[in-house]
Amino acid sequence: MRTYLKDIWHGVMTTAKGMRLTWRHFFTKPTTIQYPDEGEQTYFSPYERGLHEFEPEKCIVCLLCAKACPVDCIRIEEDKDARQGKGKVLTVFEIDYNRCLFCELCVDPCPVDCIHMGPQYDLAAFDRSEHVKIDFMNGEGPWRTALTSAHPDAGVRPHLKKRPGA
Amino acid sequence: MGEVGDPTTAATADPVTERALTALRAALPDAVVEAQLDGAHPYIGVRATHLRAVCRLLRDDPALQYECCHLISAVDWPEPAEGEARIDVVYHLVSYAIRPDASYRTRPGKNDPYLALKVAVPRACPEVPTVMDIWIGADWHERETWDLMGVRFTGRKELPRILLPEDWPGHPLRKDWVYPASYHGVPIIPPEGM
Amino acid sequence: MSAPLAPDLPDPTRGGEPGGVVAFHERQEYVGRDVRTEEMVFNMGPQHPATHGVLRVAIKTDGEYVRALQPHVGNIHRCAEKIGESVAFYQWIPYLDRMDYLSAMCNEHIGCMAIERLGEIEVPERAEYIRIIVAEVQRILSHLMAIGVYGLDLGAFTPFLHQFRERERGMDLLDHLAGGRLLYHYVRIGGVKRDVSQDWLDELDAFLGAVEQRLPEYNTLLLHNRIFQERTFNVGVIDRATAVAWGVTGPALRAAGVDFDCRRDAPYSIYDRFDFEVPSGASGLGGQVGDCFQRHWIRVREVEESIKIVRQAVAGLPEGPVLGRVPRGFKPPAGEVFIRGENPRGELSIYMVSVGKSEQAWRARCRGPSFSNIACITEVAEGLLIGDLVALIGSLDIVLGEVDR
Amino acid sequence: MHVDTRSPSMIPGESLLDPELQQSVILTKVQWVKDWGRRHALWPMAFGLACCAMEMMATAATKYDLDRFGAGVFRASPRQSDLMIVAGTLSHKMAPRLRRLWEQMPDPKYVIAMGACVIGGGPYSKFGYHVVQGVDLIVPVDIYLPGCPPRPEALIDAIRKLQFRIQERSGETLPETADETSAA
Repeated sequence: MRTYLKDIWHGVMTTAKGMRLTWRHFFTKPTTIQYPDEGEQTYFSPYERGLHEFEPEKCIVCLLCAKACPVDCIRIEEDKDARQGKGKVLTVFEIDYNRCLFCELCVDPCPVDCIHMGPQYDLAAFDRSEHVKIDFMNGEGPWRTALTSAHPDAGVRPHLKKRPGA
Repeated sequence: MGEVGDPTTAATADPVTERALTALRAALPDAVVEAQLDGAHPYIGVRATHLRAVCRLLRDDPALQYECCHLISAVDWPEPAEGEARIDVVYHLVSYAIRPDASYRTRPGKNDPYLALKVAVPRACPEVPTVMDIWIGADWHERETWDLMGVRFTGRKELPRILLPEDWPGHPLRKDWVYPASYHGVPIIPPEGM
Repeated sequence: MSAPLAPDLPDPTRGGEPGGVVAFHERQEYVGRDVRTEEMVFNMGPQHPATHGVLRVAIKTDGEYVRALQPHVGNIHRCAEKIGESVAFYQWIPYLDRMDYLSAMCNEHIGCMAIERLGEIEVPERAEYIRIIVAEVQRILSHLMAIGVYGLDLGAFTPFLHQFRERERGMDLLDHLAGGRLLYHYVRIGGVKRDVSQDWLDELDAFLGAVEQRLPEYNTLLLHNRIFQERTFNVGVIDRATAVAWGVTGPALRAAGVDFDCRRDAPYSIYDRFDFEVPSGASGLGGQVGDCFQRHWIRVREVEESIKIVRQAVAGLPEGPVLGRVPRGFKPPAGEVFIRGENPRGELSIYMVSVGKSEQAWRARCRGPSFSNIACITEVAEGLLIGDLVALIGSLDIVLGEVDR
Repeated sequence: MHVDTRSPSMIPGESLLDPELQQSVILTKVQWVKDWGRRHALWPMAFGLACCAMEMMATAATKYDLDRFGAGVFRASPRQSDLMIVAGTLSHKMAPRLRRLWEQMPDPKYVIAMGACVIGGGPYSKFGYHVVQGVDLIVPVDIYLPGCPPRPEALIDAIRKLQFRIQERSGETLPETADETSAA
């Protein structure tokens, strides 16, 4: 009987202790960020591995990025340069996000630094071919906005310190 | 490949493997086929027929006490440089009771006191006696080796597949395995050139 | 540093059952009575919240008691070994991340070490230190997840939400270095991808301080919680002989009383330069050595030790480059290598064979720690209550991604 | 395996009614209310398979709190849920179970394919013999979400797009903000 009552007492006490801890958090600043609303931004790395950014005018069609890809998701088609008679010109540069594993291996070997990875992440699509296969040469895909919003590389990262909820 | 007793390799020989080899040579003279004591991966080559005796000795010898079978893997050699096509079954054993002394541990690159056994079996008929009753942990490793590489472990009650479904065609880690076109109507896209 | 745990813990008062695991027909209250139940076989999983992924466990039950059990794995077999043979060495590193997705950095670290030893590549000193830092931060994150999810398994939702606060912070840290939140691909052959800045190190220090400060909070919610203790004391005992014979590694092995940690006893990388303790199962905590409680306690202790290691590594961080020279089209000479290292869940071993003059490995074999850890429940779970089975599987902290690879 | 690739969400639910009657003012309003309810009470099924499941948990946890969108009640049972977030790699061994669990879900049901593995094989599309090259070979998919793994923000974005999709047939279209908010 004594043990029984002691057990009850222990159970109540530990629960109370835990609940005290829980209730203390009722009065602290919430950790949750209001993500899609304006004003509060989530934390992004300056090296964020999101959707690729590609600068077609820089590309020299060396195919090194396509070779480095472990899943062959980069499709490049080239043509003879008609104006100069020699050299190659890029006609299709397509990344298949059905396969891409966002490993950044295509970025490293590029000799002219024309492909890098940007902070664009919201690729959700209703159709498998809509956003999921992106031809970087045509159209106004989401990668365009990513390109135009100049993204600072390393260096000053003031937002690392003041993060909501930290 | 450094043969035992070779004066040139004796200085860099791996003491853990050497100690086990000495014990094996003394107790089971014809079990050891070959031995490599230096290099990045020292091992002892063992005859498949003697494997169980070797393993039992390694486990029960109070100076060795390899009480854990850490890993069983198999390497497929369809066209080896010498000899006929074979599959190497590699056992990595670990002892928690007997630890190597400090001098061994400080040597760079050789600080891991594991013992590797290698059993070469013909590729046409890869059969190795089971060690499941010596180390119960070998059970799943043997099932996986059968599943992916097709090495049959004899002496077990049953040897079901572990990772792949029971009706999967072939053993995928064999070098000559071809990708099937589909499995139960769901297509498998094979890589180009396969 | 939080106060030592042992004095706070109340004595175990679990009725008259010393072992906890008593088979149904041997239980005192049923001996001599005619209690008949029918045996039933059913499946837990592969889609079940308590199996931590897609593990299917076929259980033969007798009432509420588990008579026999067989885990079935392979539901996310992702062909990591075949891919390792098919792609170039450097392309395999991102796949190592995906094997044990909760400890991606540790996987990369050990995988890169194996390839480096195969190709005899030197790693710069600074890169070695950074590797230790990120691997230990990853261990903290993984253990935090394990602590929180174990609470979830046992019915306590709060610790899960609390630990995610620190975990998100740590993930942001690694995200900042690597650009990914969960899978990093940060450790490369010959070093690491990027250097760390002073800002980052400051933020790291703040993170470690926060974890240290919050650990007692988690302990209030779980370790010192009477209900949690009742659920875990003397439940699912893996003793030394069982653990060793089944090849159990990591916290589960240490909880069983084997004082072995690869970082200390078979030091790889530069772990021999740091001073840290290896917690192993002790009998003074209540419960018994090798039970679920001890495994949980060891994870909490390991978080504390990891914080120590990170602090030492940050203090000793030398200057210099972070990425050594690796030739393009790297082709290591013919040879074999076997490396094992301590992951948060146990020992990850990689055995690689290269034939030389080839960009691909001839054979790339991995052994995830969870593979052996989960195998042993066949023996351990016999005689447990079904509710305790959940506690047992949760305390082993398996990740099915590396069981099936 | 032949599957109907049209999701039930795209098939008009009240086909028993007279088409003319369906256009009446009252029924349209009722339909709107029903869709509004559906949209804000998505109960996802915790179908975590691999890495992406961790990000799914992160989305449901403290920082991102999926409950703000009415989609945070993760259910373990398919019979209580109407949204299946397939997070992680789908293998051939698991595929029949996925199909079966999907069939157990009550209509209307929605599927989000989260992560590269699920939408098209992803990293395992080239050499992975045991990985299904896209979950849409097994069940119909409403939203494809690339990323390896996608960030929690991306999953929230996908759920919001799905919510607008549900409301769409009541005359509400996908607002511009859904695209704009995420341009970081």
